[in-house]
Amino acid sequence: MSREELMLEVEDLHVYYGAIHALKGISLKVPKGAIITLIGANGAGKTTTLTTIAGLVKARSGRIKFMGEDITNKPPHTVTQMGIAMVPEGRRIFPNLTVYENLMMGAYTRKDREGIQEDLEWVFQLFPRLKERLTQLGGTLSGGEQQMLAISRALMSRPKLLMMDEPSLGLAPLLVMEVFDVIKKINGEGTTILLVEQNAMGALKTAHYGYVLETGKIVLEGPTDELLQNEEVKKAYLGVA
Amino acid sequence: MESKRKEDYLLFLEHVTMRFGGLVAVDDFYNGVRPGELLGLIGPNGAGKTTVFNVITGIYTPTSGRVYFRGMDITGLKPHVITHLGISRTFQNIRLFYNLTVLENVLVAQHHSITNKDADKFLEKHGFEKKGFGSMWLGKAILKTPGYMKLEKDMLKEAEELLEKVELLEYKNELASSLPYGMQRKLEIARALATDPQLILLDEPAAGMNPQETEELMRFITRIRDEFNVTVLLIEHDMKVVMGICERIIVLDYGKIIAEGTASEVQSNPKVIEAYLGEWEHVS
Amino acid sequence: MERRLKTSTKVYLTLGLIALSILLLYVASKTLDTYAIRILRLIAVFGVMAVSYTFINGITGLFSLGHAGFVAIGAYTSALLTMSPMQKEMSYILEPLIWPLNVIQTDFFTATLAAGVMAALFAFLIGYPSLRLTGDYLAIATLGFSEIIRIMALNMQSVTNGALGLKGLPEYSNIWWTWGWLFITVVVITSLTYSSFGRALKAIRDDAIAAEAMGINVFKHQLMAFVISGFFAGVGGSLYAHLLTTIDPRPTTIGVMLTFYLLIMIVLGGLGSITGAIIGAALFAILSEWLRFVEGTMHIGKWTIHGIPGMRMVIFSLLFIITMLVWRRGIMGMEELTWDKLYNWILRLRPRRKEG
Amino acid sequence: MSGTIFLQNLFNGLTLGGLYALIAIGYTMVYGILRLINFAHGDVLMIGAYLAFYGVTLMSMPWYISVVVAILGSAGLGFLIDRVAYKPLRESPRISALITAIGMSFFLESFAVVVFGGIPKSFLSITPRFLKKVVVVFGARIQVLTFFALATTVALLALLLWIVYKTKIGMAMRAIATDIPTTALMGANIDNIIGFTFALGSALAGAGGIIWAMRYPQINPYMGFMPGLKAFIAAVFGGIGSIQGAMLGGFILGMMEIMIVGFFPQLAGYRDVFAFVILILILMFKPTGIMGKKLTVKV
Repeated sequence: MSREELMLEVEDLHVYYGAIHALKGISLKVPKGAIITLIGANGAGKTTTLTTIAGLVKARSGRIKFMGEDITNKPPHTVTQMGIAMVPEGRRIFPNLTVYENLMMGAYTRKDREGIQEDLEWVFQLFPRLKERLTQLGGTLSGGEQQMLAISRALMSRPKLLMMDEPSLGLAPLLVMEVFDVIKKINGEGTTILLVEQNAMGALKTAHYGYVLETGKIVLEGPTDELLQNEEVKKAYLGVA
Repeated sequence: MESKRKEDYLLFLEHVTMRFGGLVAVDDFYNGVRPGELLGLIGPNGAGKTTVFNVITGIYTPTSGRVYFRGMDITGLKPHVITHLGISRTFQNIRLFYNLTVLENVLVAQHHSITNKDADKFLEKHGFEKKGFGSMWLGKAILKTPGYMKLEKDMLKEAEELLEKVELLEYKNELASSLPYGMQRKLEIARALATDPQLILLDEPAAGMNPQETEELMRFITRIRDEFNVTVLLIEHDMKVVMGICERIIVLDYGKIIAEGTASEVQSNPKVIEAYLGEWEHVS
Repeated sequence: MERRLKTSTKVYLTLGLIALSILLLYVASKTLDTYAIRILRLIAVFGVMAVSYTFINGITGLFSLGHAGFVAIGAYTSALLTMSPMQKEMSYILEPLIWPLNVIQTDFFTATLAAGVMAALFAFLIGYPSLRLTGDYLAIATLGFSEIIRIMALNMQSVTNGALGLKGLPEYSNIWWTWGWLFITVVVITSLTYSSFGRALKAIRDDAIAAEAMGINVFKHQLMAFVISGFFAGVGGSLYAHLLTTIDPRPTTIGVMLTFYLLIMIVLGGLGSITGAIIGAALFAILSEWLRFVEGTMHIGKWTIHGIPGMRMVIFSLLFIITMLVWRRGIMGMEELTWDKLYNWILRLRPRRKEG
Repeated sequence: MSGTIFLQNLFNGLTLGGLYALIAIGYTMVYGILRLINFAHGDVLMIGAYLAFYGVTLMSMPWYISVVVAILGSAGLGFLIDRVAYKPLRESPRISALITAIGMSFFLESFAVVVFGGIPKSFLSITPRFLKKVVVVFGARIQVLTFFALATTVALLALLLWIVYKTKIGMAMRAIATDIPTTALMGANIDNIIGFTFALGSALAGAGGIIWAMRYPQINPYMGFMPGLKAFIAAVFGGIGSIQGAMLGGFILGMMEIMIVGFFPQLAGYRDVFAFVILILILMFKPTGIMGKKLTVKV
C-alpha cells in the first residue's frame, strides 16, 4: 500500500502511564479512503493508540503525521480542527445535553451554517431514529441509540479521518451488525476510518487492512482476508497454544 | 450445572446478584473457590469480574445472595473485617502506598492484626482463634514500653522474612513509587500476603506486563500458592496467563457464568469463543 | 549508600541536643530582651499548633480547616480556669459567669491539660460526623464547625464574656512552659507517627481504599488521629491565651485567619513533615516580626520610604501561592530531619573538603 | 410578627437570597467543571465593590458606568485567577488546587488591605439618591433599593440562564461539566471554556458585591468572606454543580436567615451559624443537595 496516498502515519510511538509502558513502538499507516482496524485483547494498547493520536494522551517518543503534517502531542482541539474525529470508547455522550446539542457539539468548530445543516440531514439519513429524539437528553437514550449519536456527533465535524473505539461494545447482536454496516456506508461516502474493535470477526470482515496488537506492540498485520484465516489471530484472543 | 455443596468450598457465593440501577453486573453467581486451588475468573471486558471481587471483599454488599468464607456468612461485612478474617486482594490498577517504603508497605499490612477487635470477636464467635501479635494501646507506642518494642520487632522480623521469600528484601528501604512496574505488582502481592490470608484475590496481575514479565509472574503465583499455603482466585483477561496456571476456570459474560472447567474444556466451549471473538459468525 | 548510626549513638545525641537546648534557652532567657524572648515563645506556641495540625493534614491526609476551633476551645477552657474568681467577677460586666466556672481556679498545668482534653472532646464530637466526608467537603465542614465555635464564643455571654473577650490573663506562657509543651507535643506526635499506628495513618493518606483492603479500620484511625490532634491544638490554645494574655472571638485571633496562618506554616515547611511544621512555625513567627519593616517607615540614605500596613500578609500569601505552584514539597517535603540524615550529610561534605 | 413586618422581612429575605444566588452560581459552575471550591470567589465580590466605589470617587465616572466597569473588572479578575493559580495545577491532586485557592483568597484580602486600606469605607456616598427613597407597600416601608436589587438580580439570573442554555459557549460549559476529554475531542479549547466560566461567575459575583455594598453600605477587605462562604453553602444545599440548584439554594438560605431572626429575635447573634448548621446537616444526610446528581467514585 506504499503507492497509495497516506492520510495518517504513526511511527514508533511510545506511551507511558506512570511506570507502565503502554505502547512500545507502534507504527501504522492509514491510506486515504480505507478502513483500517486495530484488534487485540483488552489492555493491548488499542485505545491508547487512538487517544494518543487524538492528543488526549501524550507520547513519550515517536511521531504522528496527519496529511503530511506532524501532529504529535498537539492539543486535542487542534487535532480535531485539522480533521480527525473520534467516537470514544463507551460512547461518552453528553448526558445532560439534548440529542441536538450533542450533534452541535460535534460541529463546535464549524461556522458554515449551511454545511452543518447538510450534514445534519445526512446523519438523519443514516440514523432516522435520532431525528425523532432530537429534543431528548442524551442520557435518556438506549445503548444503541447512544452509539448512533456518538457516531453522528463525530461525523458532524465533517472529518477526514474518523477514529472509532469499540463501537460494537455492549450492543445486542443485531445492532452490532447495523453498526458495521454503517461503518461501511460512511466509508463509502469518502471518510477514511480507523477502527478499534474487540469484536475481531466483525472488524476483520468490515475493514480492508488490520493490525493485531498484543501488550503494546503490533504482532501481526495484513489484509483482513488473510488475517481472518490466521491461527495467530485466534491465539491472540483465546491463548490457544 | 451440577449441584454444589458450599461446605466443600473455602469461599462460596450463593446466588449472588449485584445490580447498579438497571444494570445487572453480576447475575445469580452460584460457585466458589475450593481450598488450596488456583481458580481463574475470566471474561471479556465489562463481564462483571471486578464486581465479583468487590462483593467478596465487602466493597459492595450484594443486592441478593450470600457470601460464605470458611463457613462464616460474611455478607455485608466491612472490607477491613473481611481482610482480618483471611481474604486479601490486589487491585487492577496497582494501589500501593507510594510514599511509604517497600518494608513499610508490608508492615502496614500486618497492622490490622493488632487493632481489629471487631473482626476478632467475629472470629471467636465462629470458633476460630484470634490472630495477631497481641493488642496495641496507643499509650504503649508513645511510651515505647518493652511490650510494644517487642511487638514492633516481631512485626519487622516477619515482614523481612516475607520480603526475602519474594526476593524484594534488597529494596526494603526504597519508596514503593521508585520500583519498576513489574516489581510494584510483586510488592502488591507481597503486601496482600502480609495480611496473613487464607485466600488471596488477584485482579489482573498481568495487566501492563510484557511477555517475559508475565511468564515470571505466572511462576511467582504458583510458587506463592505452595509456599504460603494460600488459595488463589485470579481475574485475568489475558487468556494465556489463566490457561497456563489455573486448575479450574470460571467464565463470566454479561454477569452470568457461561462456562466452567479446565483450560482445554473452556477453550473449546463455543459459548466462550463467541464471547471472546465476537458474534459475527453466529448471526451471519 | 546511606549509612546509619547506632541506636545508642542516636539516643546520646538526642539527650545531648535536649541538654544543649535547655542551656541555650536558659542563656536566652537571661540575656535576650523581652521582645526577642516573646518571639521565641511565639515560635514554640505556633510550633505546638502547627505540629498538631500537620498530624491531621499532612500525616493522616485529612484536609481539615477547623484547627482554629480547637485552639479556641483550649484557649477559653484554660483562661476560665486560670483567672481568679475576683477577676472574673470584674470582667463579666454584661452577664455574670455561670456557676461553677465563676468559682474555680486551677494552676496553669492543670488548666492546659483541661484545655487539651476539652479540645479533644470537641474533636471527637466534630470528627465523628464529619470524617464520613472526604476531600474538600471535609475541609468546608470543619471550617463550618470552627466558625460555629467562634460564633458561639461571641454569643455565649455568660460563659465567654462575648465580644469583650477575656483580658488580663496571667502571662504564664514563659519560655519553659511553651518550649516544654512543644517538646512533649513533638515527642508524642513523633512516636505515634513512627509507630504501627502512624504507618497506618500514612497508608490511609496515600490510598484509603487500599488501606481498608489491608484490614485497617480507616474511619477509626482517622478519628483517633483527629482527637489526638485536637488535644494538642487545645494545649496550643491554652499557651496562646496566656501568651497574648487576652482572648476574644475575632477571626484573626481564634478564627479562620489563624487556621490560614497554620496552613501557611505547614505548607511552607512541607505538608507531612513534623520537622517541617516546626521550621514553618519558626519562619512564620520570625518573618512576621522581621517583615514589620515593610510596614514601618524606612530610611535608606536620603530617601524615606513610607511603609504599607498589611504588606506582611501580602508577602506571606504570595510566598504561599508560589510554594504551591512551583515548590509544592515545601522545605522538608514529607521527610524529617534525622540524625542519620545529618550524619550522611556531614559524610558527604567531608571528601569535598579534602579535594579543596 | 405583624403583617407589615412580615412583608418587610419577605423582601429582605428575597434580596439577600438573590445575592446568595448570584454568588453561588460562580461556585457551582467552577465546582461542576473542576471539582474545586474556589475560595477566592468571595473576594472577587469584595474587589467588585471596591472597583465600583473607586470608579465613582476617584475616576468620577457616573455610577452606572462605574458599575459596568467594575463588573467587567471582576470578570477579568476571575479569568486571571484561574490562569495564574489554578490552571498550572490541573493535573495535580485536587487538594493542591484547593490549598492554592485558599492562598489566593488570603492574597486578595491582604492585597485589598494594602491597596484600599483596612478601614471600612461607606458606600452610601456613591449610591444614587433615587435608590435611597422609601416607598410604602401595604403599610410596609421599603427602600426603592430593595426592589432595584431584586429586579437586577432576577435580570442577571435570567441572562445567565440564557447564556448557559441558549448559546454555543453555554452548551460547551454544560458539556465540559460532565466530560472534559470528550469536550476536547469536539474541537473545543478547554482552557478558554474554563476561563470563560470563571469570568462569567466572577462577573455575577462582582455585581453581587456592588448590590451587597449598596444594601449593607460599608465595604472592607474582608466583606467577601462570609457571603462567599454562605453562597458556597447555598450551592451545596441546592446540589453542587447545578445552576438552578444554586439559585434555589441561595433564595432558600437567604429567606431562612431573615425569617429565623424575624421570628426569633433572640437568635439574632447566631445568624451566621444557621448556614453552617444547614451545611453540616446537608453533608450528613443528603450530600447531593436538592437538585444535585451523585458524583460517583470509582474503585
